[in-house]
Amino acid sequence: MEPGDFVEARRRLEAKARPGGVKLTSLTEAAGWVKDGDVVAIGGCCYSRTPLAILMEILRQKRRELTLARNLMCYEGEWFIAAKAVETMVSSWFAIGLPWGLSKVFRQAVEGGQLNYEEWSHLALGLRFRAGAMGVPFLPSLSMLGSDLMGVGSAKSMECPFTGETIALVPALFPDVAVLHVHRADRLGNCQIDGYPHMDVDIALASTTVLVTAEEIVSEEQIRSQPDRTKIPGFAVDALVEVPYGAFPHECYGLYEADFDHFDKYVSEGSSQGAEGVRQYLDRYVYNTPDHKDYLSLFGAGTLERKARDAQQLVGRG
Amino acid sequence: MEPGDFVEARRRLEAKARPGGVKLTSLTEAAGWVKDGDVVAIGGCCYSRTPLAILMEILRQKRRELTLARNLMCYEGEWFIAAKAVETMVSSWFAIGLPWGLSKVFRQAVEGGQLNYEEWSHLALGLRFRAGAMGVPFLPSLSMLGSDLMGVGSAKSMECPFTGETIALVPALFPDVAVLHVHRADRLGNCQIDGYPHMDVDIALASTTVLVTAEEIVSEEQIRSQPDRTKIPGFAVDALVEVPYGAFPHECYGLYEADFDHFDKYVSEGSSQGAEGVRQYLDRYVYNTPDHKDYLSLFGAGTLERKARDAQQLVGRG
Amino acid sequence: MSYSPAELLAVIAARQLAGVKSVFAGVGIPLLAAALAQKTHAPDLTIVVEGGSIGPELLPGQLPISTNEMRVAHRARVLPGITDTFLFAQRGFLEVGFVGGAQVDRFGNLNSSVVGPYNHPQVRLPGSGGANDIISLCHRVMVVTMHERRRFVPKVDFVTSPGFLSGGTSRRDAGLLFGRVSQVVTNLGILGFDEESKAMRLEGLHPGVSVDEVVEMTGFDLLINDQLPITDPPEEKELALLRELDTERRFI
Amino acid sequence: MSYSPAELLAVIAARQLAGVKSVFAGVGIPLLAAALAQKTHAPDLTIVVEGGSIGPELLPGQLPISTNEMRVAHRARVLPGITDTFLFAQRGFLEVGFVGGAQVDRFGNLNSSVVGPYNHPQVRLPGSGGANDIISLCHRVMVVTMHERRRFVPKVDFVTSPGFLSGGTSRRDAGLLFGRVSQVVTNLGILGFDEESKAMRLEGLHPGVSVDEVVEMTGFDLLINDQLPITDPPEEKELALLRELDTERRFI
Repeated sequence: MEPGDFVEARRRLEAKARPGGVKLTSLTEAAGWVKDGDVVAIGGCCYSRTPLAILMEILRQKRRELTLARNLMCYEGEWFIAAKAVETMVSSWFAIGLPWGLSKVFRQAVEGGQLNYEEWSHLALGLRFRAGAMGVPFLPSLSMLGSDLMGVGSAKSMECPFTGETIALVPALFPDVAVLHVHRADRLGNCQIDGYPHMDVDIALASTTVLVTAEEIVSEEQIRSQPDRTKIPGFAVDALVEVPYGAFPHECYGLYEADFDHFDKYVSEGSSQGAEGVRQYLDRYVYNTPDHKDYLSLFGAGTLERKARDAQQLVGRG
Repeated sequence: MEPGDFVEARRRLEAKARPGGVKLTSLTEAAGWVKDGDVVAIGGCCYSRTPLAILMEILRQKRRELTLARNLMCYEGEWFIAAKAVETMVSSWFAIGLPWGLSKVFRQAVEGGQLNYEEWSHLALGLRFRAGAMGVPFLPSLSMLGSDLMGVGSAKSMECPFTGETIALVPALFPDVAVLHVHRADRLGNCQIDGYPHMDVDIALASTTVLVTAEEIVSEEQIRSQPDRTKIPGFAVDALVEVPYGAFPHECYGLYEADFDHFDKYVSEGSSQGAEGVRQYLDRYVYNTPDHKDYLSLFGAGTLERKARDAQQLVGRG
Repeated sequence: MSYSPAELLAVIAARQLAGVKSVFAGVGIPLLAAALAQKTHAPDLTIVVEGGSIGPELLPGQLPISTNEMRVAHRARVLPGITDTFLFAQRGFLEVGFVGGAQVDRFGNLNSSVVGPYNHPQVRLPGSGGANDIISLCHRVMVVTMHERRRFVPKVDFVTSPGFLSGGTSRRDAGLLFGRVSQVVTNLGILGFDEESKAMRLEGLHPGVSVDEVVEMTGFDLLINDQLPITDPPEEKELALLRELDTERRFI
Repeated sequence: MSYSPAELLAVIAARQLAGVKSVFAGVGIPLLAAALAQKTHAPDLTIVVEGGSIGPELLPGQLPISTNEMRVAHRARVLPGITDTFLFAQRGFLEVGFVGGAQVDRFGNLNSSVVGPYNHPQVRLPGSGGANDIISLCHRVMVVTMHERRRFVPKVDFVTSPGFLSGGTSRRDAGLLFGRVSQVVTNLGILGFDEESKAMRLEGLHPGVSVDEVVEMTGFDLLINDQLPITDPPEEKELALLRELDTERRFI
């Protein structure tokens, strides 16, 4: 879909007759919604609430030629590069985190011409999702004006008809698929997120198909008892899977902290050796772990529990 | 300020050096921020979370030539008309509520040419506040296109530079003052709202000066223990007053239901006689009640308690 | 079993929601119709109300009288802001909307703003509220109204809520790419619009109503279908469900 | 008392926040500087972090390493969405921002995207993140960076974050009506910009640093003020507060 094509985006939404009922399914079936060549938007931010479980399942299903869109990419981006599953990335930042420096895999892919990288400012990418969520072709902003970022994507500028000033117009991004990880949802897909919401709500509303993993499926009664905590309405969700620790070793606000020891290991044993190192990591952690429980067992129950305690302490419930 | 003048709006915000510390003050001092001729935006919606206590104080201070902006106006609009305090109203709807029919006071004021009434669609007015909150001159929408509402306000239309389609551009509204009633706030003005948030957050962020009444001032610790419930950051608030039942006899989600018996009385004894009837009501309920406690005593403690019980029942905590 | 005109309206409107998954409903008859549909022909129906309530359940005997009050939030699943609620419709999530108005014309345009000129009206009405947005943004919109000659006018004094504007492609030409007024449900019959001209057309009659009666109560030349099926009268079950909800018979 | 270059940067940056009420800070030195300012010269300072955290408190010894993690939300007062957090800056609520970059040029433009051409870079860097937004939207922005010749280039390869563009009124002409790069704080001194030409100008030196040294480490012709005050060295109290926060000396 062309950037900003709100007409086509809405037609797709109207045509798919999104189900109104129960959305519960398996990780395998949920990931099955993703087709080769799709634009996939990823929720969370950097190593927070990354929907790793479903991203791994997409890798297991060997999708190709994807476009990935995420505001700050962490090492899941390296996975898709190493797996040759991604053609284009749309983001404002790509690394693993300050202590781990530049991403070797990312550098090699872009510098070697194997990956198209479309860079936006953080706000501009957020506004692209928000424009999509609002069903409009663009949103106005001052972000990116004057910078070379105006030239590498599809942003335009115009003279404001009210003030005569120059304004940037950031085109809506309507992903084919959104993958999100949330704290809890009822079986109809009404989702609650604790802590910082990142850009998940806009991503969900902007996308044609929405796949959600939740730490916990709760009763409809529970959602109804605190409706002002519900962030994503069920009518925006296509598939829902209960996946405890579905973002691990990335963090989930209040539930578990990121496992930085594992990050160290991932970098030293994997990605510091480039794509081949990442592929070896994927063999062990993704392709040879048929489901998320097998994957988690590689970390050990002690680690999971420790990270849960750390999280409770950080949010003042320890 | 001209519609959409984001430059002037931002300059005013930068110039006023909003205080960073404690915002607590009295109703009298808070209302003192309002000057004759100001554009005042009112939070809540219809008879929900209307900041009646501070609106009454503005009336007591005899402000003149105000412009009032509110998405759905209820009978507080009649008060300002009857008090000859308002010159222009910006809204999408004006009545008291279905059972009470058209507002006689409103009809006479508009039909007699004493009140300028600028009508917007409900969404369009919401987008005007949101554009203001975002610091941009306008937001695009499909709302109002083709209708005669395009001709009565300052909306424009344009050809979308991405799709070639016709798009309505709704100009930002930057009120001079926002008056809002919330459930709780800490002394720095970090505000939490339960239940439906209406348009309060956008109104707060769009306005140059923000006056808040809260049912309860709570500790900073309490706000920090649930930061994901905080809707308005303290840096957007100028004055804060603790006013229990500050919206009564309008409702406050979960805390008290609207007192429809009083609405009946207000209409039959007051507004059904037109502006003069409303003035008599104001004499009794506003001008002769120096503070909000005196005002509440006119309703009787039994009523307040009953309405609190009704509210708890309705939100499932009864 | 006897029934009031309002009950007839609610029952007929509810039946039009068969299989529908989301409805944007105002208080009064529309909300009753949606609740009835949920219990009969549309079990997966999500009700959305403009005050910011998704999936509420009506409390029997305590029906809301505004779209912004706790009674309309009772047992809701989501309570979004008002602007966000309308944006769900703009994005395309909401299938059917309900609107009404003081005047409706032969192209389905509605007026709830002014009788007479905007700046010097003979009657200032409450205004659009969400009506303009609902008719512009939902997939399809049903006008639900009493059928009166003073209401069914050749041309509305003011287009608060755009139907097919001046007919033909004029709605599309104004930039309203989505949605349309699909039906006008009245206490006399069911009306639609001619595919080409977009002029209003009588398409069905309620029991005991004649074509002449409809023509008499309509202030403009109405197209009339060759086939005019007679509506099945409200069933006992439908009426019972309605009356269980509106125990005070506030709206029906 | 001895101190590291990073400690010097943090202390000097913190002092520039005297009396400031809100700061948009990234992790590392900027967040440490903001926290230090809060405890010394700016008691009413509200810290805002782009991951969506307003008013957090740093946990000694557990400093965040990304702007989006629980450590940066610790004891926050508000946790808004990321887009909304940047919009606070666009509206004008946030006074001072901090940015850095792999390259900075004589007009204060920053590059954190690519060394070499965008489509065939010699080095692909992480990219803007929020840097472009912060420099475009806050009232004034401080560049905090180590002073190295390879970093201080005549013209950045790519303008990720716009300083004064090509100088003069070019920033304003591009539509950036608000904000400006007010200062460049390095481990060698404090730099500003000429009011007219907007070219970078040395305005102060840190203890023990010579003008020649600054010129040597700068890859372009630097304007040099007649008066070059010498920075007061970091005080014991400032260093102690910093080291209490970063007990592991991860950033300092």
